[in-house]
Amino acid sequence: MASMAVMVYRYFGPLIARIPGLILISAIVVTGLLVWAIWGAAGVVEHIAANPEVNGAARTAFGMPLTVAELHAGLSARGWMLVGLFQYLLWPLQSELIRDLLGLGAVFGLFNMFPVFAIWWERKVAGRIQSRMGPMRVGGWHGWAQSFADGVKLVCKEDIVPGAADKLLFRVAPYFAMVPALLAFLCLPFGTYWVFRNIDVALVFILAMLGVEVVGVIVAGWASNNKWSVYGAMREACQMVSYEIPMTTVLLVPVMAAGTLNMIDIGEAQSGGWHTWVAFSNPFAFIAFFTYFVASLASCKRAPFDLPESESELVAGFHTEYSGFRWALFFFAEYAAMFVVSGLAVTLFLGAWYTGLPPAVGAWVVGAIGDNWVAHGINGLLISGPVWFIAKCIFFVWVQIWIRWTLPRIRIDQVLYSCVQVMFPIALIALVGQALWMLIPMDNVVYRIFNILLSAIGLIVMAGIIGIAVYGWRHGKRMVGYLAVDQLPGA
Amino acid sequence: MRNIKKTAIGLAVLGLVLGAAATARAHETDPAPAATSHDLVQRSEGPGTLEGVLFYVFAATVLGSGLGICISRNIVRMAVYLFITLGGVASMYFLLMANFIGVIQLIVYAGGTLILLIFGVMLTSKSPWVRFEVKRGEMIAGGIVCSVLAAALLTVVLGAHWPTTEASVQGSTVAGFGHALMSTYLVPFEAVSVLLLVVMIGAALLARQE
Amino acid sequence: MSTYEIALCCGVAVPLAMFCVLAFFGARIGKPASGWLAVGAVGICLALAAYVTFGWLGMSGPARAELAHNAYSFEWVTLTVHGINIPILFKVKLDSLTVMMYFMVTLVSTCIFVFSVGYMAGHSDEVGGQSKYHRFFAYLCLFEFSMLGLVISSSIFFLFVFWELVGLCSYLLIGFYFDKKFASNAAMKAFITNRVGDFGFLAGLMLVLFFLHTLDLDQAAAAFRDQYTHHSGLFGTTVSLFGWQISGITLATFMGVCLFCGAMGKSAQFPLHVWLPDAMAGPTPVSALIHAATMVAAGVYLVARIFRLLTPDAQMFIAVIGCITLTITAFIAIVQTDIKKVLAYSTLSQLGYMIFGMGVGAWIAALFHLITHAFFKAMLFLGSGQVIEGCHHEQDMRKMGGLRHKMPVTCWTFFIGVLAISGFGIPGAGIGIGGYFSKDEILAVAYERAYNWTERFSGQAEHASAGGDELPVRLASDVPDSRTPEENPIDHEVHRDKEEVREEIVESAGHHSPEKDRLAAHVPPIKKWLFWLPIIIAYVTPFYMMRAWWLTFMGKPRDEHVHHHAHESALMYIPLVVLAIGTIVFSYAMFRPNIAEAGVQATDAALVVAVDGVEHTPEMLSITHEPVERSPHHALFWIVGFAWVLGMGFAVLIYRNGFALAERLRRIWPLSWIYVALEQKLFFDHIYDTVLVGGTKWVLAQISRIFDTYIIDGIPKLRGRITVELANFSGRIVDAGGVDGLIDGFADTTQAAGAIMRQPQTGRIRNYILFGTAGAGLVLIGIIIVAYASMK
Amino acid sequence: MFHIGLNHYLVVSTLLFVMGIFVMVTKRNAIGILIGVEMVLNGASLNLIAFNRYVAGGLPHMDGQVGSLFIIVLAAAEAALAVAICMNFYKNLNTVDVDRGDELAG
Repeated sequence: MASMAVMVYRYFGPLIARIPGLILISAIVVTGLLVWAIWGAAGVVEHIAANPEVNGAARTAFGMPLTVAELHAGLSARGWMLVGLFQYLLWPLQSELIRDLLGLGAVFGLFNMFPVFAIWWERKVAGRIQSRMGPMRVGGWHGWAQSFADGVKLVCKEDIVPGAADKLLFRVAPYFAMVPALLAFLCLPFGTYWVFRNIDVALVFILAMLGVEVVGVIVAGWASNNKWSVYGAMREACQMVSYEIPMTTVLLVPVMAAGTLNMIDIGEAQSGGWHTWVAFSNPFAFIAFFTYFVASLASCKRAPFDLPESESELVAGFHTEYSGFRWALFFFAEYAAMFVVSGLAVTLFLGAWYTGLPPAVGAWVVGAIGDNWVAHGINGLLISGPVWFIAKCIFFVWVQIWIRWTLPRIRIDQVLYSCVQVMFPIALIALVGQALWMLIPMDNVVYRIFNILLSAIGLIVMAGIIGIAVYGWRHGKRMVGYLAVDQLPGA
Repeated sequence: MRNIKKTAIGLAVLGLVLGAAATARAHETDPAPAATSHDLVQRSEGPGTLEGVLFYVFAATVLGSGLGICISRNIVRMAVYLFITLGGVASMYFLLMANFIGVIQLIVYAGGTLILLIFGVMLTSKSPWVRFEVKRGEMIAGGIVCSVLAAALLTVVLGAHWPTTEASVQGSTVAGFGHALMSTYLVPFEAVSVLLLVVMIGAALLARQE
Repeated sequence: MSTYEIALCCGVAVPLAMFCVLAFFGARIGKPASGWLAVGAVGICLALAAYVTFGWLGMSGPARAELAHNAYSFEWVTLTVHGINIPILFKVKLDSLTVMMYFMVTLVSTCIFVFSVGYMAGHSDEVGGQSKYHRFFAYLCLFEFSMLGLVISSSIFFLFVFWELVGLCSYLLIGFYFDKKFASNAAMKAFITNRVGDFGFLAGLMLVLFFLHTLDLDQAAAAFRDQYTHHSGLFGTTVSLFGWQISGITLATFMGVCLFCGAMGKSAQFPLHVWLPDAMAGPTPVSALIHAATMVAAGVYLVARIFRLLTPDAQMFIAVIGCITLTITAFIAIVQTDIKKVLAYSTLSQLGYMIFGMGVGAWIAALFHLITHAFFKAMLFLGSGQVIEGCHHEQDMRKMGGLRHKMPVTCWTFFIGVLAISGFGIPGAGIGIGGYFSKDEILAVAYERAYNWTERFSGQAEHASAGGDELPVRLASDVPDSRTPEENPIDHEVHRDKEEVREEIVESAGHHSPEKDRLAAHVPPIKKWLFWLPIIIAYVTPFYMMRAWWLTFMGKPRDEHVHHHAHESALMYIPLVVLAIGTIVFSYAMFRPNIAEAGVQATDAALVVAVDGVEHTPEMLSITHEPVERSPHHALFWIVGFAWVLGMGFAVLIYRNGFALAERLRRIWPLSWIYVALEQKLFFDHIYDTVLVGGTKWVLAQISRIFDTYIIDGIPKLRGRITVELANFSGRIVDAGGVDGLIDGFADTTQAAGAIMRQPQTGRIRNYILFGTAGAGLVLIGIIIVAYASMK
Repeated sequence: MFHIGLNHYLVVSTLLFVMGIFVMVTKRNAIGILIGVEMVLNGASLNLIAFNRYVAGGLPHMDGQVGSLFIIVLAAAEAALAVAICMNFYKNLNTVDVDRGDELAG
């Protein structure tokens, strides 16, 4: 026993000594995910919020007044008590501080887990596009643990700081890149009741965080005291500063449509089925959506706008000199930013956390099953919920990946040209058009016609994507084989 | 010296993280229609302690990074400290229930102006570490003058009796802001927009390559 | 804001916008284009004016009054005089007079703009290789803007502002050929002369502001009436000046005269009339638009607006001034050989008629004459411009003659103008044009005032003077009802409808009523010569106009060269035709009745009387079926009825073949002297030059001479003497050593001081900031110390 | 101790302001001076916001906030121009050391 302890200490001690951060993170992650699992189960939060006795005291899953008494009231009002477990799990939640910490942990957990997933996912997608399999080994099924393995490797790597670098800034820069992305997560709503901080200027706050993230990159590029890095940093600087303009301008379209900067309200405004989504409400919003998506590609420096880290010209650009954990932080930031911009696209344009189904379906379900927690759970799963939000975000992240592995990189002058002379005018047109469009009354014929037309298009697109996906799923292997046979050189 | 910088950085990062949490408490707005000004008020009778703690944290952030700016000789480091200062000030805005201003401060100052500054540094520095030493005498003179000024100002500030009144209603400041901008301050608003255009053209004119 | 006000304001704004466009981009827009742009702008004005006018004509009395009553007023700024807040309201003056003036101005100026496109086309307007063409139209647009603003402004303040603006435009346009000396001189002369008048106007403005506590015309009139009734305010005060006690009524008279001074300057009345003939140095369209049709008439318009602030003495003053002006200028016009000068003097004479009409209380007639005169005088000027343009800038009538073949349209439109100004008409049938109605109506009123006055107001004058503080009737053609002065005349108007007004006019004209009897106490009959001088001029006017026309167009060409080149262009004679139509038909049917209708309310005067020269309903002056006995001529049938025949006939007799006969007449003894006197414009310019300019120069010269001799020269002399004395006294003690030492000491000190002083001037911005901060800190500390010390 | 009043914020903004002046005075780099200016501006606008919250009484009085918004906007404009000027300075003198631009020295 003792020798085993000694052995454990001897072998794992250095590891532990080097990676306390990882342990902390994983602890928080596990806790947060656990809480999410419990709370997400069967949409208990929706259930409580919809419950007359509590009458709306429970606003958000985290951070808001939600006493155990209320929970008891809510649960027992339905004669539904998982005696013990729920109480003991919910007991600490009466302290706001603990609730905040849990919420923070959960968000932080998502913030950490998502890149781990997304990197693996990107590698798989890239493999598919290049007709390979991608990572297959680690962890068995399709190498799902690949990213975890990478993470461990990165953490264990030596943390190199070049001699000529500005050491302080070099060390600090990755945090500057990562912290804003995390902060953006804090205001990102996953559902009507699923937001850590529901502030009135959430949208602008998230935009600000996406903008601030650049500082980290620039400082990193500068501090590594390496020409290529500086080039990357400068490209990043001008690209970000210029692409924020069309992005923000375009985001004003849904803001005008909903009349608020509060993400929750904007999302709620689109609760009435897919035809009430902003992107389908009028042609200008439709344009605006695509404009925003391109701008968001640029703002989280994904291809074809990934000039700051273009491998072929400047060796990995601003993070040439980085390695190990700090390098990983940059990637955490980048993938988190991808998620955030997709989340913005989803929340503002494509009916936030709502499935396309009109709410009548949910009402029908409740009517059919009866007003109990099962019904509410199913209702939540059918109509709205964090699951759908995350699914949509992942879809858009997948589109970003797809674009990255499809399109070639463009030159810096083309980047700026396309920003200033193409996207900014389009953004302005969309803005003014939306402003004019809002003069048309909702029941006007023109309005209806465009709405129906666009939502039909949207429906067709969604159905097509799903159909293609299903087809690909069913014929996946054969396609790969087929491609491999014909397309590979020397065939 | 080095310790001061380290503390500054540490405080700064901490401050930024908690700055988000400090968009806390008082001024969350309600998604649900059940939200009335009643429970806004009820929630907004502030948690004094937390606000106090956060204030001190942010004050430490701002002043520490400001000190960093004063001390450091490397221009880029100064820019980074300035970044932290801006973040801290923005967090103070959040504490002061000026969400919108805080966010604007972040997006315009930290996201725009500061990057512009660093950009300028990168374009105008020959050697990686540009540092022009000033004479000790100047340092001392500046220090004396500034401390005298600070003493005087603080005397005034702490000596004066401000007619303070607590904020009555606290909620979303955005709507009121828009109204103020579009009604009372319309003319300055337009003037500023024109000025921005002028500045854009002027800057392009000044910085263009012959 | 009703659509009419909006339309009027737009009509004012459009030329301003066009002025900006032309001022900034005119040079780029180019030569013909900018002119046509201006024409377009003024065309828009005309369209708006037509919209307003015809809408207005279609409205009934109450509707008009309602509209005027609900006029939108915008408080521009609030003055505080003696703690009383006096808001200066910007408000569109909405009554028939404004509408008519507006329409007239826009119509005339449209014609003139079109004309001037053609006129300026042939001009070499290059100065230093830079074209002034666009500038000309820019000025014209500016003038259009200011004139229309003048017409619609209902506050004396804005009236004054636009007043100055039109003065400025006149200055700019007179001096349009500023590269020629005489033009710039004329411009300066006009401007300075106007300054004299405007100073008076400003003084009057101050008096109004000070005593009546308002600048709005209607409120001012109401306040005036009120103070008169209660012997308060203006009428209550007595100013003691060098021991003289100046009573309130005298102050009121002074106020009226001061306000009239503005009119005196702008519409060139007797003492200040000298600028107008020189103003002909400007381009002819300018003379037509500004110095004949609109701006100079603005003086009359001003008098019409301030009519309710006048006292009998002030009115008499106005009448006298007008009478003198119309007399002397008409005589001067006889001997002029420059065609534009003739027209200029005839303009002066006609303006004199208008002012005179205002003076004798012929409010309606004067304004009516203003309108008709605007039409035919603009036409005459344009005709002369056509002639001048055709004859290659030859203005001397001695070189013209026989142009009727070369420019027929011009010839006959000019002739229509001549007929109009000389009051052509058949008195029996009551058919006539222009002056036949307007001028003769003025004369008729003068006749009433001179002879029939006591008959019209028979009886209890002395009783009236006893109860003089009661409210007199405001207008011979007004309903004699018992109105309280406090209530606003406007909302009194609301209840009255046009037909009523007419009936009242009909029934109350020329009959007795107690108000009129009291009125007789205030307004005495005028002197006989005030009536007879205009009558004589009514004979002189046709003479010189016919002379001008005949010498220009009839007879044999006197200068082959000029005659050979003469031509006329459609662009320039189409406006002439339009104005001719305006002269013959347009004016009477529309303008006269509406002006009368405006007069009912606008002459609501407390002290003076406005007489409707025609004792019948307004529309009876329209061309169609006019009962004879109703025309103004029934009294003057033999007096002026055939003036035009005699005058024109006489002119034809004398000038039928050129100047030959005139030359011979001129040598006869008394005529020769008169001729010289008249040719020298009665020596006004000489007198002004000698007395005013020379006197000023002399005084200044004396002062500067004294200053020079006794101060500039005196000090050095004194110092020199002292120095010499000292040197003699101290001998060689304070010699080289002392002096040199002193000099060196100075030098060293300076150098050392400089060396010290230049230390802070490091040229480093940081140090400057440091010094600034230190200064701020020190000041702050000082403040704190003082504060704490005071707290102790 | 933990109850925060107006004075706390005023002290912070004052110190920030003074630090800004110190930076302006003691940095020879043009951009450094610009940074000092930004600090001064921040101090001022923090002052405005604090007064808006504690003296004007928060909502619905927006004067202080609007003022500081204008400060931010103008600061952005000023920074843009200043950087442009720095580049010209650099183009002319091949340095951004403001002490080299002392042609005005007496």
